[in-house]
Order: sequence, then structure tokens, then C-alpha cells
Amino acid sequence: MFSNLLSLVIWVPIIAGVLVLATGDDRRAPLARWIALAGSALGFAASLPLFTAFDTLNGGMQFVEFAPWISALNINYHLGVDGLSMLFVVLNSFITMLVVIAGWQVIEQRVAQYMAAFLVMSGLINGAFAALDAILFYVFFEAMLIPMYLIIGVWGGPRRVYASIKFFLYTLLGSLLMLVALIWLYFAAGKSFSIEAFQDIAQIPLTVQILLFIAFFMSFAVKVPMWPVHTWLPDAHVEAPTGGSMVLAAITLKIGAYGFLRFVLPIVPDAARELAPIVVALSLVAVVYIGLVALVQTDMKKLVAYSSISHMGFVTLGLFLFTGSELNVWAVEGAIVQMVSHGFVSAAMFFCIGVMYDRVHSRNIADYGGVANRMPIFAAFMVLFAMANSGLPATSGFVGEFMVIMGALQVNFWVAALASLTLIFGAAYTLWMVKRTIFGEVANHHVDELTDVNKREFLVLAVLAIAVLGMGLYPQMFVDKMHLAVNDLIAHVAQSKL
Amino acid sequence: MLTLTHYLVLAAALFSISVLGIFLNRKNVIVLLMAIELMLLAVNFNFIAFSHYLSDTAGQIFVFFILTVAAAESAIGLAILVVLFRNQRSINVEDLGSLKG
Amino acid sequence: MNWADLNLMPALPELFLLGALSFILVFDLFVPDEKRGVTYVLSLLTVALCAVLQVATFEPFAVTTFSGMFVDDPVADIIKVAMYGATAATLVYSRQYVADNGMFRGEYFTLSLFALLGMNVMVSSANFVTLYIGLELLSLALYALIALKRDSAAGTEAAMKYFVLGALASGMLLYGMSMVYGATGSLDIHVIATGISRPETNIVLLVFGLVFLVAGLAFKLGAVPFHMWVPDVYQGAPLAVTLMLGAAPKLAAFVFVIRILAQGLGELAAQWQGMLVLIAALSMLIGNLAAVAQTNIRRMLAYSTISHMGFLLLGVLAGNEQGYASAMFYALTYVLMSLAAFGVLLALSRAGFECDKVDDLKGLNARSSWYAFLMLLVMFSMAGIPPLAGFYAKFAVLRAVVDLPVLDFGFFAGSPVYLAVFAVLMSLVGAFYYLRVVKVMYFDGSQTDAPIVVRGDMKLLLSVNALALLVIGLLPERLVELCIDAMRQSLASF
Amino acid sequence: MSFTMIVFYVLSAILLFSAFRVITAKNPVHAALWLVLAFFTSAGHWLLLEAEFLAISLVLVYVGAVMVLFLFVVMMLDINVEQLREGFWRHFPLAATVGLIMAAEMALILAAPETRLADYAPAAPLAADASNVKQLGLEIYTTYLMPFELAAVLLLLAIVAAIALTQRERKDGKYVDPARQVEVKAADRVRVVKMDAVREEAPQTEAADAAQSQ
Amino acid sequence: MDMKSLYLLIALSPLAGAIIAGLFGWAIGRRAAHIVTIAGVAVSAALSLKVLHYFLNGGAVFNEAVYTWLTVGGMEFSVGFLVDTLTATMLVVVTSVSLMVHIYTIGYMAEDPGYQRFFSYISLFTFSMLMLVMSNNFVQLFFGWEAVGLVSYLLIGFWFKRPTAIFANLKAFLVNRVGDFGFLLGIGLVLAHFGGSLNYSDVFAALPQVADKTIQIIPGVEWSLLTVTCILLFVGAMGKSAQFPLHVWLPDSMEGPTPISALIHAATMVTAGIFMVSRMSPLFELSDTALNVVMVAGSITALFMGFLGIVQNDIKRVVAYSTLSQLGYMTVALGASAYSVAMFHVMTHAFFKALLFLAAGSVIIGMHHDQDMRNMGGLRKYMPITWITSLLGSLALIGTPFFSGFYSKDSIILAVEHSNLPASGFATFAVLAGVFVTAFYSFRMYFLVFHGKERWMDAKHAHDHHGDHADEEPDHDHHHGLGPNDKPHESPWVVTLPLVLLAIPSVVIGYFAIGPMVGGDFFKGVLFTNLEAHPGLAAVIPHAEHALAMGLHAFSTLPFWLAFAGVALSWFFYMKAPQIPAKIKETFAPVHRLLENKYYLDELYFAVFAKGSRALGTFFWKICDMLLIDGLIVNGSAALVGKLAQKARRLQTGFIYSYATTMIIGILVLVTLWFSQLIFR
Repeated sequence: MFSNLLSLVIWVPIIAGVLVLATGDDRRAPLARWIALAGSALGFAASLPLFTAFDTLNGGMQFVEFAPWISALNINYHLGVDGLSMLFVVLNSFITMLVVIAGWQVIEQRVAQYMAAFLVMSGLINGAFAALDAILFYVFFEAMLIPMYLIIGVWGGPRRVYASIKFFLYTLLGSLLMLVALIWLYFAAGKSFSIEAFQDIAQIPLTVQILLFIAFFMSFAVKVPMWPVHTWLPDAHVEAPTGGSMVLAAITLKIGAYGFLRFVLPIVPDAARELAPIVVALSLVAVVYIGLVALVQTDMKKLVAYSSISHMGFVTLGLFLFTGSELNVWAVEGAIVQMVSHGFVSAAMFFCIGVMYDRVHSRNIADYGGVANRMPIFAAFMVLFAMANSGLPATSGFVGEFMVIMGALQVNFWVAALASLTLIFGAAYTLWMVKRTIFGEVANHHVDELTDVNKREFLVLAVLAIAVLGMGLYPQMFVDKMHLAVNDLIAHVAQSKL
Repeated sequence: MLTLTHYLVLAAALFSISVLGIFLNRKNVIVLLMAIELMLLAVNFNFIAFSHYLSDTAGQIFVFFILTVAAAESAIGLAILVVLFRNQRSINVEDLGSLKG
Repeated sequence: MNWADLNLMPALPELFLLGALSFILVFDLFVPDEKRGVTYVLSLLTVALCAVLQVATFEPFAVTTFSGMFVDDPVADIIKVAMYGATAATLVYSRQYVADNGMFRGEYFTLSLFALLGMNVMVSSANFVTLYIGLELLSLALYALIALKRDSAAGTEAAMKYFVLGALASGMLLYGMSMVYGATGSLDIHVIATGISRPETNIVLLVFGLVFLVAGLAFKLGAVPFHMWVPDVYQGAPLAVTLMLGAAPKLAAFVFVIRILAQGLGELAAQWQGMLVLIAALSMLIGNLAAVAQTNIRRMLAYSTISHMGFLLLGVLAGNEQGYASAMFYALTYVLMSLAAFGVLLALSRAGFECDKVDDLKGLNARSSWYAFLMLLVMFSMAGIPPLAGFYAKFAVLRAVVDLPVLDFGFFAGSPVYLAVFAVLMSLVGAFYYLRVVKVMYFDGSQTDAPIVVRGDMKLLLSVNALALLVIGLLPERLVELCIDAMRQSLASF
Repeated sequence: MSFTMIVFYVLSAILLFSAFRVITAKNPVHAALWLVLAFFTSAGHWLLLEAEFLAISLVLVYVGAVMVLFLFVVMMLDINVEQLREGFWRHFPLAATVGLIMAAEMALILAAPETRLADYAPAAPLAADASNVKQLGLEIYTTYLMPFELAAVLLLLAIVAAIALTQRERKDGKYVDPARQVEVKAADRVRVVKMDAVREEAPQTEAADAAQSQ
Repeated sequence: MDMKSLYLLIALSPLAGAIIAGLFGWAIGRRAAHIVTIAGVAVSAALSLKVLHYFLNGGAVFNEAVYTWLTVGGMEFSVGFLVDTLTATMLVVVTSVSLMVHIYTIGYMAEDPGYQRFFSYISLFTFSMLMLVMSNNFVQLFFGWEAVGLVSYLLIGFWFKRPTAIFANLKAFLVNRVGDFGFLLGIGLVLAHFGGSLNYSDVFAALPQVADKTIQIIPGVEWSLLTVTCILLFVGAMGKSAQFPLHVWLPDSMEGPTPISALIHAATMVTAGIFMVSRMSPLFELSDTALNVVMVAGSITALFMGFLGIVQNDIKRVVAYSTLSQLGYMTVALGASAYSVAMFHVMTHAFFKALLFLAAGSVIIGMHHDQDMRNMGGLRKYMPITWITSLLGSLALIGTPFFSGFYSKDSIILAVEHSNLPASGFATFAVLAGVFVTAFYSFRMYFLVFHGKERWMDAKHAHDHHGDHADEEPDHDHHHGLGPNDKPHESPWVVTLPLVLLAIPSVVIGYFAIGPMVGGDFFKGVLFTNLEAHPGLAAVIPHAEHALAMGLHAFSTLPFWLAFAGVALSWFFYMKAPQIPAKIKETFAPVHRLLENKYYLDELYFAVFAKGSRALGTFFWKICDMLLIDGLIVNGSAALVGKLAQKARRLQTGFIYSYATTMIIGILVLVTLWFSQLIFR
């Protein structure tokens, strides 16, 4: 019964998106919303069996689908998920549903296009995570730029044009280089675009590996984003509408890190090992430097955006911690957990800011103060998510950081020490923002006129809160799914291709 | 003794002169058209010379067609020139610069 | 030559076209101005029937006739069908425009058909003579068409420039042909091809001619540094003619290149590859860079064409079947994109208003989300973003390039991957101006609320045209295989 | 130096000089005439190369038709010659340099031993009764049938195009459109206008209207 | 009921109360909220007593997992309980003080709009603290550790409208995070090197193998792994237990409501660090260096924080500094390897300090939320119960013989005196001097509040009882103080009852508990002290075995007389000759200013860390990100492309001749490239 599940999670949202688009202009906006909700809910429903029926004792690809696509070039419609990717498909379907709800009343202009863009993007993202053919992956990977570009540009803030174009070009730069790398690998793998075939290439000279690494790295590092190619993210996040920021932070960033897992590490293990110190250094820069930058932000969204970069620094850090030729299992799993957790937390943070923005129409921290006086329920959620963002135990935010730090300590004390600074910085910038916005006396008449969350917002917040706490209290549920895949990955990476 | 080289170099010189005519001439479109005729003449020289030294008629036949085409071409070229003159009251090459950049 | 042996079947579509064209030429004289629509319908019918004939006479191998001067191979068949389609689309898209601009005359249609005939001849020629005459047929028809809006100063200026430079390019081409003739003693491409491999063949002379040939071909494609006419003509010509210019002729030029370089001078690949590397790289560089600075969308599209031709040449310079096939795919998708792009511009133009500034597209999404969407598809396709056809075109070309062995041309030595990297970097620059178009359509407010009135048939065809980019993008297999098979069969039975 | 050589050099000198004058002549009429001279000398060259038919065609087609067309156009258009010559010599050095380099390169390549042009043995002189015209004719009407037909199409195209571009409908012309003539119907020629027999008091209402509008 | 369920019930019943009061407080109302939370804590307290009883009768240690939290690399992390005598002691302390505070809160917070929220928080805190002390592994310990920090954060900032409160809670959280930073690294080192497990029992079992292991943290320098680990763990303790230099958050935490100052910032949470080090005694015993560090940090805290108590005018702050100082004592005890003594002091201190805080709270209620001692005086007439219990608490604090504080404090002094660590000399001085100081400021407070002139009559009402935040906007909700005609009055029974109930153990618990806890083997097998290597504890044990004798003997020891001197001096200064302190203040103005400004540590930290990191952040953001990366590289390359585009565009001049020239040059270039050999022979 699960044979076409992955196709469903990809195409159901996309088709729903097309349907939504077909409702036309804003006169039929309610219809568009309901179709969007139905589509995203169906998509999520279709993704759930991936989680529940996932065989944790099977290290290989599951729910595999295979059909020739462009046989002349040996490109296939090859889908499948393993422990590394399954969680993200589910996560994405989940977040998409929330995004649809989040944009329910907030978006008043071009509702159908907005909803359609998100639905289509959701399908594309699922596709990127599920693709086992490199070109298929690339198609999904790139195609999602289009809806995202529009989301930022059409519904975004005042500097949306700059932000959207910057976002687009930045990401395109990386992915184009990756395309060349994929083609090179195609020939190296005996004219196959199968990612597994890429991974099984027995020998690649080190210089070539390093070039391939750079190509992939450009692509994925931009997406993650890693310092110093991160500057698109604050702009994009700040300008994007709430839903856009949610998806961007919660999901699309993960694709970059996923790319490291799926492509860089297994395909060019030796280059990864050689260059790991650089990646680790960049990751630490992300943690420390970006943490400090986040501290001085005056714009809430920018602050959370920088915090995203900082958190993603943990992910990349975790993925490149080598002892000898072995990756550290703690760090890798921690990185994946961190990705999932950040999906919940950042989505929640952006949603919270969106809730405030919808009422006051400002993202400036200085325009707030004492929100808790008028919005106590909201404040409670906000504090919870802020705590999760600063990595408080029992929230999901802690698990990944903990695992990565534990892993890092097994590799290098100073790396771990610098990474652990996030305990301080993360708390500092997040809670400082909370202090200035949520707490205190009612700052101005805007804040005074605030009304607490409505049912729709409450629903989104509550669901996210459950997710954040659930993952914090019982991460085993998630981590269990990835053990075998991670072990396989580590074993694979340990084999030199020189 | 006359060799192929003589003719080819002559044709090359002719070709160069016509090219020179095209970018030396900044005032008169008609001269451009004439330069083009010269260029085709140079090409024809090549063909005929090769034809002669290869003892093959194909080259001459090509020249025959080139002459035909060149005639048709100059007809259209002059037609355009006439239209151009009607529009601009000038056939100054330097007046043909509104499309640029 | 035995007349009884003269097999006219392969040339049936061309013969029909010629006959129909002559008929329309005369018939039109007796059609009053207000019934000019009849001519339009007849022209469309002619094109459609040509396509039917072309398909009906399809053979999966090369057939030659007219003493080997006319060759009908699968590549020619496919390209011709595509050219019929492009011409038909051009006529449909431009109907309203030409009517609004006083060009709705019989000459417009007959000249278009002349151009089509010329392209057909180019595509099916296996001899320098016919290649040249076909080329001139096309060129002369285009010169005339560009100047057809007689009161347009820009149009005549463009026509004059195109004419002079075209003649210069023809001269170069002919000079090159003369050298090849001198070296091989033949004008027949088959004979030339076999002649080159003979040891006594004069390679120096050949390569000397090759330079001029390549220059002439590059001019036809609009590749740097022989591209200068492209932006001016695209901008100056009446929009309908620009559309015509930007579509089918590129296909013809592509086959022209294949006939001469691949089929005729295939043995010299090592030489022309180097030249094409230079030309392709420059085209991508200059085309994309200059496009960035444009405010006129036609000019921008012109420069984008230049860069696309650079990309297309990458496929050609791969010098193998895969490469040619990828270039062919590129040419086909490019024509689709070009048609749709200019189609949208034509749809937005109305009497007294020509949509040719990028800013004229401002707020299109608010005015008509459908046309904005179609244009969006085109732009992203041109930028090479999946899942649109343009992506596979770029992808296939890159794949062919990466497959090349290490290159060494003196000025460029190294892995072809560098070339691919350069190409993708340039397409990154390209993405910028395509994005800008999407930006003005979607992000900016509308400056006008003039209704967009478009004939139903055009709207339908335009939609099909643009959506085809998406469909090909999603399911490119048929077209890719078609190109590969056709190229294989054509090269094999050559 | 043989006679043919002398002829060759003389003709070449005239050809190149006249070609040079074509592009440098002040007056386009002069240029056209220099071009005629160039064609004539070329015809002479071609005779040396035993291409009689082409030599004659060149004179007939070019000098007879094309150059006349040129002269027509030159004279038809009212061109200010003096203004056309301004600034000519300013660009000359650069242009001449490029042209010279080009000529030099081409000549060097063609004359280089590696080019092996010497391999092309001079053709044996044709028999006196060999007809170049016949030879070409045979080829053109058989092997080159297709280009020949196409050349005809091309000329047709040239006619159509030239007319399409230049023909103008004069406003004061007595031109009659045959299509309209054929189309005409009886109803178009005679219009029956129904008129009322009684005349209304029109001026008064007009006056009233005028008053109202004020 | 089996023990596992029992323990689960102990931990979870406060949580249940917290959840009900927190999530459904709006629905069930105030009364139900406090009933349900108090019931939850009461259950815990009762069961804790049962557990203590169980252990006093030789109960078995319980060490079991409850559920698996995470599995990584084949290693399981579980939530599990380790319940032994140490845990049992803490359970009783935590639940009983918490229960008292819960009851007290009914009165203290009666008028607060956040009533249910408050109850939810303190129940949640109780739960977290219980999880912390019951943990059998480091992860859960860290969970509890952070959870109490969170609740502390929420409670300090309970009155979130007050700028000072939300400043203080942020500060508290961040300073604690600094400690956690070290703590987490310590845990990581344990995981990485101590047999790959974070379960206490596994770690202790692996100790013999790692005792001599070294680690290179600075390349080329070998450090003992144990020392590094212990110091890092202790950094965590420094944060939580407010040891110098991470103590700065504790005084500010007094911004929270008084009940939580008693519960969290005096009795329980701040002792978590002491508890943790005691738990880790097998580790610390193996590293003298670490013990020295512990002892130095403790002694500095003990003495210098005491000094600060002298100059405070805010009643709660005096108690807060006293807490700091007492925490220093405990830490010193840890340094002297007298873990049982430290724990003993934790327990006694919990009672008497909670008492003192609650009493202070009662005074504050009586003074209508005026906390400035200069506005008090003579309160004993109006608030008799508060007065008596405060006196008892103060006596316990200064170590009056037979009071609970005496036993624990004297044990510490004894242990330190006999410690053989290099730091013990300084530590001995510090703790002895501390006795005097403690006595002085405690009774200064006592006299100022309960004796002397009734000063509230002429109190200024634009008062600056918040010393360091005087410039900030006064908060009208809370700092109203007594009106001119008001009189202080005794607090309601829900407030005084806990005072009484806490006063009892404050007086007697030391006498009864010292025997088993310090002298006996109550902690045997739980707290390890290498008596040969670290003889401090050995010196205490003989005394501890005879509580009565110890009390009697005390009158002939230095500490008693030091304490007496302190009390006497304060009586002289504040009862007899109030002009002298003012004179001293004038004479030693710089010293006074130094103390009043808490050694300028806040300013230093603010300037270096807060301002420094913000300056650095601004630099990274504005200069590196915006100027260099975005401006120079990103926008720069875009601008470069734009410039090149203009250049490329200008190539297209529009003139035929230049186009032709370009074409010809193109040809020439190609010809030259391909024929350069021929041309330039």
C-alpha cells in the first residue's frame, strides 16, 4: 500500500497548488484557502506513514520508486528515503500545513498565488529530499527557487526586491557549479546519475575530489547558509512574509545540510576529510561570530535569521567532525537532530514574530515592549520557543546541540568549547530580545492595543509547542530512525577513494 | 608564370580593399553597397582561379550563382536605401546610429 | 543526369511551398485590403500542409536528390517541422500587430513564406551552392521584412545595418567556401568530407577557409564578435519581424552549422572546436553582460539570444553526436522560448503602443496573471531553471562539453570542465536580467490598466507554446530522444 | 616575363587602383564609375583564366544592369556630396592599418610555402573550340538544376521585395485597384437616398439647441 | 507501592500540580490553583519523609532507569533515579522548604494577578529540583540543572513589568549559562573519556582507569584529565551556586518575589552546585588541584560577599549576600573534602535561610512592600512572630552554639583548619573572618529592623531602596511603602505558620543530624572522602559524634567569640551609637563605595562582556558582514557586473563601420591565432 507514498507526498501538494491557482483572483480566496489546507493536510497525511511505517531495522532506502525518466541520458525518476531524509519529508509536510494556516487571514492579496506557491514548494522540497537520482534532485533543488523567489518578492517587505534577487542569485551560483560536478560524476560513475552510483565510485583522485567538494560546497554552503555566504539569509528572512520565513528557515536551509550528508560526505570522503578543518572553522565562525551579530540586531526577524545561521553552524559542525577517517556518530546524529529541531523552533520563532508583526506592522524590537501584558498566552509560547532557541533541555533545541557538543568533545576540546559558546550567545540574543519585546511595561499605544492570539494562531503555536517539547523529551522517537543510515554513512565515509 | 598564388593574393588584396571600404566609409551608404560588390568580386576571383587551376567547372558555376545573388542583393539593398533616404533624408552612415547600446 | 531518376518526393514540401507561395503572390493581388485575412489563412494553410507533407514523407534515413544537392534526413525533417511550427506561430502572434502597424499586406506573408523556403533550402542543402542560395533567400526576405514598415526610421536603419553586415558576412562565408573548394576541389559536402581525409589535401588552405566559414556561420547565429547586428535589428525591426527573426532562422542556422562544420568539415573538428570555444565563451560573456544593462526588453532578449547561441555552440563544439543532439535540443527549446517571449510582448502591444521596455511589463501579474505566468515560465526557462525546458537544454549541452577529452588550443588548454564552469557562471549573470523581468511583472505595481485584448487563437497558441516549456521540462524524454535519434541517423546515413 | 604576366600585372594594377578609388572617391557617381572600371578589368582577368562566359556575364549583368541601377539611385537621391566627405581622412590611418594588416596576413598565408599553392599545376590550355558556355550550361541545367531554379526564386523575391519596399501609392495617382474593381457591386455604384418631401423647421431647433447649450 | 513508583510519584506530583495550575489556572481559579499545587508538594514532602525514614532504617540504594531518552552510537541515555541517603536528604530539604514556601505564598502573593502562574512556577521548580537531585546520570542532572535555571529565570522576572526584574532575570540566566558552558564541557569530557557513559555508577566504576589519564588542551601541555573535568564541572557549580566570580546574578535575583528568594535563591537551587560536587566526590577526591580551586573560590565568596552584606540597606539584599557568603562556606567545605559537612550545611542553611527570607518577606508585607531597612525599626512590637523567628534564624546563621547553623558552620571551620591543601590557609582565615562579618551584618539587620526608633514615620517616599537602580522608573504597583499614618502589622497565619515551622528545624536540626550525617555513616558509600589524603573531615568526625559536647566546647573556641564580637559591635553601632557607622562611612569613603558598588564587578562585567560582545557583534555585522561581505564581495561583484555590462554595452556604438571593424578584427584574431606560425615565421 505504500508503494507510491513518496510520489504522493511530492505531487499531492503540487497538484493542490495548481488547483489553488486555478481558483483565480481574490474573489474566491476562501476557496483557495480551503483547497490549500486540504492539499497540505493530505500531503501531511501521506507523509505520516513514512514515519510510522519506517523500518528502523533496515539501513537501506525505503519506499523506493523507480521509473525511467529520460532514458537517453540515463536519468530516472528514482525516489526513496532512508534515515537521513525521511524525517525532513515529514517535517516539511508538517510545516507546510502550518504555513497554510499561518497565512490564512494574514495574506489578503493574491491569496491563491500565495498558497499555490507554498504548496508547490512543499512538493518540490519533498522531492529534493526523496530523490535518489542526482538530476532529479537537482531539478527539485533548483525549482524551489522559483516559488521562493516569488514568495519573497510578491508578499515581502519593502526591500523585497533586493532580497529576493540576492537570494535567488546566491543560491543559483552554488547550484550551477554543482550541476557541473554532477555531470562530471555521471561519467565517472559509468554514465549514471544515480546518487548511489556516485557514492560507489571506487576511485577519485584527491585533487578532483577537492574540486568536486568545492562545487558541492558552494551549492550547499550557500543553502545552509555558512559563513561567509550567509548574507542572503538575513535579507531574505526579513523581507519574506511570515510563511516564507517559516519555510525558508525550517526546511530549505536543511536541504543544504542534507546535501552534505547525501553528496559531499559519501561521494568525496577524502576531500571532506582533508577540508573538514575549514568547514569546522567556518561552522565555528557561524556559531560565534554570527551569534555576536545576532546580539546586536534591532530587527526581530533579522535576529532570528542570524540565529538560524548560528544554529545551522552546529549542523555543519556536526557533519564534519572526523577522528581519523571516522565521522563522529554523535555529531552526525546530533546534526540531523539539530536540523529537525531547528525546523520546529525557527518556524515557531518566525511565526511568533509574524503574529506580532501582523498586529503592529513593525519588526523593530524597539517598537515593542511589554507585549506580555496584553498577550499573555502568546507571551508564554514565545518564551517557550525562545528557550528552545537558546537550547534549553527538554526542548528540541537542546538535543542536537548536546549531541554535537558531546561528539565534538570526543574530537577536539577547543572545537567543542567554541561551539558550546552558543549556550551563552544563544541565550543572550534570544532572551534579550524577549526581554525587550515581551517583558516590561507596555511600551506604546500599539502594544497597548494588542489582542491575544486567536484560535488559528493558537493552534499553530500549540502544535509547534507540542512538537518542540515532544522532541525534547523523547528524541529517541526521531533518532531511532536514523541510526542505521548514519552508521552506513560513517562506514562509507571511512573508506578512502584514493 | 602565372600561378594560383598570384590570383589568390590579388583576390585577397581586393577583399581587403572592400573591407577597408566598409569601415573607412562613414558618410555614404551607397559606397558600402559598392564595397560589398567588390568583396563578392574578390570571392569570385578565388573561385574562378581555383576552378581554372583545378580544371573543374563547379567554381565557375558557383560564381554564376553568386553573380545572380549579388544582383538580387543589390536590388534589395538599393530598395532599402531608398526607403532609408525617404525616412531620414540622408544616407549618411553616421546618421544610422539611433539603435545602439 | 537522368531526368527519370529525379526523385522529387524528398523535396515535396519545398515544392509545394514554392507553388503555394507563387499562388498566394498572385492571388493576393486580387484580394481587397479588408479581406486580407484570406491571405493570412492561406499562408497558415500552406505552412500546415507543408508540415503534413514533411511528416508524411518522413524517412528515418537520409535521402538525397537533385544530384545530391538536396538532402532530406531526419534532422532536416524535425527542424523543418519545427520551422513550420515557428512560422505558423509567428504569423498567428503577429496578425494583430501587423494589422495595427500597416503591414497587413500580401507582401508580408509572401516574404515570410520566401524566408521559410530559404530556410528549408538551407536545412536540406548538401552543397555549398544551395546552402548559399538558401541563405540568401532567407536573408533577402528578412532584409525586406525588417524594412517593411516603411515609415519606421528604426526599421529601415535596422534593415540597412543588417543588410550591410549580412552582405559582409556572406562575403566572408563565400571566401571561406572558395578556400574549401580550392582545397578539396568540390562544392559538395559529401565530397568535401571524404576529400579532407585524403592525405594530399591542403590542410592549410582548408583551415584558412575554415576561419572565414566559422565567421560567416557565427554571424548567422549571432555569436560574438559577429553579433553586432543582433541587438540593433531586434530592436529596430517591427516586433512581428523580430519574432520571425528570433525563431525559425536560428534553427536553420543551426543546421547550416551542422552541415558545414559537422558533416562537411568534421575531420577538422580539432580546428573549429578551438574557434568555437573562443566564440562561444565570448558570446556568453558579452551577451549576458550587455543584457544586464538593457532597459529595452527586445534588446535584452537580443543579447540573451547571443548568449544562448554561445551555449548552443558549446554543444556543437563538443564535436560528437551527443553534442550535436544537445545543440539541436537547445535550438528547438530556444525557439520555443523565443516565440513565447515575443509572443507575450506582441500580446501586450496594441495599436499605437509597442511593448518594448522592460518597464512596460510592470505589474503584469495584476493586469493579467495568466500572461505574467506564461512570461514567468519563459524567463525561468531562459535562465535554465528546472523544471523548464531551458534547463535540459543547458544541461544536455554541459553534459556534452564535460564529456570532452582534455582540450588544447594554444590559447585555451585544460579540462573542458572549466569551459562548463565558465558557462554556468555566465548563466548566473543571465539569471539576473531574467529575474528582473519577473520582478517587474510580479513585484512592481502596474503603470497602466489598459485591457489586454488578444485574439482567441493567439491566446490559445501562446498558452500552448509557453506551457510546452513546462511540459518539456517535466517530460523531456521524447524530445531528447528525438534529437539524439535524428542526429544519429542523419550522421550515420550521411 | 611572359605576355600573360604583363597583362596580369597591368590589369591587377588597374583593378586595385580602381577598387581603391571606389572606396575613396568623393562623389558616389565617380565611385560607381570606378567600380565599372574594376569590373571591366576583372572581366579581363577572368578571360585570362579561361572563364569567358563569366567574364561576359560580369560585364553584361554588372556593368549593364547593376551599376546602372546604382547610378540611377545615386542620382535619384538628392545627396549632398560635400558633406559626405567630411572627416574621411581622420579615420583613414586606423582603417588603413586594419586593412593593411588584413591584406598582409592573407597574402602571407597564401604565399607561404606551407600553403602549397604551387601544387596547383596550371591547367592545360583548353582546346580552341572548347566552349566554356556550353560546358557551364550543361552543368547548370543538369547537376545544378536546383540552385538554378532557386536562383530564379531569388530573383522573384528580389522583385517582390524591392517593390514592396519602394512602391508607394501616390495620393494623386490615377491608380485603380483591380481587386476593388472586380469586387464592385451594383449597390456600391448607385445609392438610393430616401428623402422626406416635407422640410422641417430645422434652423429654429438649432437655435434652440444653441440657446440651451449656453 | 514499589520504590520506583514511589520515586516517580515524588517527582511527578509537583509537576502535575504545576501543569494544572499553569495551563488551566485561568479556569480553576486561584483557590483551586494553590490547593492543587500544595497538595502536589505535600504528597512529595510526605513521601520524601518516608524515603528518609526508609534510608535511616538502612534502605537500599535505588538506581534504575525509567525510560530511554536517547540512544546514540549504541549508548543509551535514560531518565533514571539514583536514590540514596544523599538524595533522600535533599528530597526532604527540597520538599519541606517548598511546602512551606507554597503555604507562605498564599499570603504573600494574595493580591497578585499572577497568582496561579506563580504557584505553577514554584511547583514546576520543585519538580525540576527533584529531578536534579534524583538523577542517576549527568544528562538528567543537566536537565534539572537547566530547568531550575529556567524557573528561576521566570520567577525572578515574575513581575515582568519591572525593568529591574527583567534585567535581573536575564542576567541570572546568562551568568548561569556561563557556568553551564563549563558544566556541559565537563560532562562531555566525562562522556568522552570515562568509559563512554554518563551514568554515575559507570563513571565511578571507570575512575581507576582514568585516574592517571592526561589530556592536551593546549597542545604540548599535558593536563590531568580528572582535574580538567572536575574544574569544568565546578564551573557549572560556580554558576548555579553563585561562587565568585559568577555570583553576580544572585543579589539581583532578589527582584523576584520573596518566596522564591527563599526557596530558590537560598534553600534549594543555589545548593545544586554543592550537591553536584558532593555527588561527584569520587572524582574530586582524585584531583587536589580541583579541590584547591574549589576551596579558593569558596573562600573568596564566603568572605568578600559577607562584606557586601554590611553596606546593604535593602533587607532582602542583606539576606542575599548572606546566602552568598554561606554558599562560600559550603564550597570551602567541599574543597576540604568534607562533603558530608557541606551537605550538612546545605540542609541547615536551607532551613534557617528560608526562614530568614520568609521573615524578611513578612517584614516587607508589614511595611507594604518597602524593603529599605532605613525606613524600619522597632518592628518587634508590631510583628512579634516575625521578630522571634527572625531572631532564631539570625542566631542560627551566626552559629550560636546548639543552633543548627552552629554545628554545620563549626564543622566547616574545623575541616578547613585541618585541611592540608595549599589553599587551606587562606580558606581558614576567610571562614573565620566570615564568622565575624556574618554576625555583624546579620545583627545589623536585626537591630535595624526590629529594634530602635520607628523610622517609617519620616521615611521619604521617593526612596532609593533599590540602590543600584535608583535612576529607573519607580514601580507604582509594588514600592509604595507605608503611608504616614499606617502602622506595620503582623502578617496572616499562612505567612507566620511557615516561619514557625521553619524555625523549629533551624534551631534543632543541627543537634540531631550532625551525629549521623557527619559523624556517622549515613553517607557511607555515597560521599567519598579519602581521609588519608584529605584529613579535614577526619578532624570533624570526633566532634560530630558528640553534638552536646561540641556545643559546650564551642564557647571556648575562636569562632564563637568572633560571632559574639560581631553581634556586640553591631549592637554598639546601630543601637548605641548610630552616628559611628556614618562616621566610618565618611572616613573610609572609598572602601564604602567599593563595597556599595559590589567591587565594581557588575560594571566590569557589563563593560567587558555585555558591551564588549555587543561592540564585537556590531563590528562583525556592520564591518564584516555588511561592508566586507555584502558591500565589497556580493554587491561589489554585482556592481562589477553592472560596470562591465555598461562597458559591454558601450561596445555597441550603433555605427555600421564599428560593427564591421569588430567583425574584421574577429576574423583577424582567429587568423592570427591559427596561423601565427605561418605569419610570423
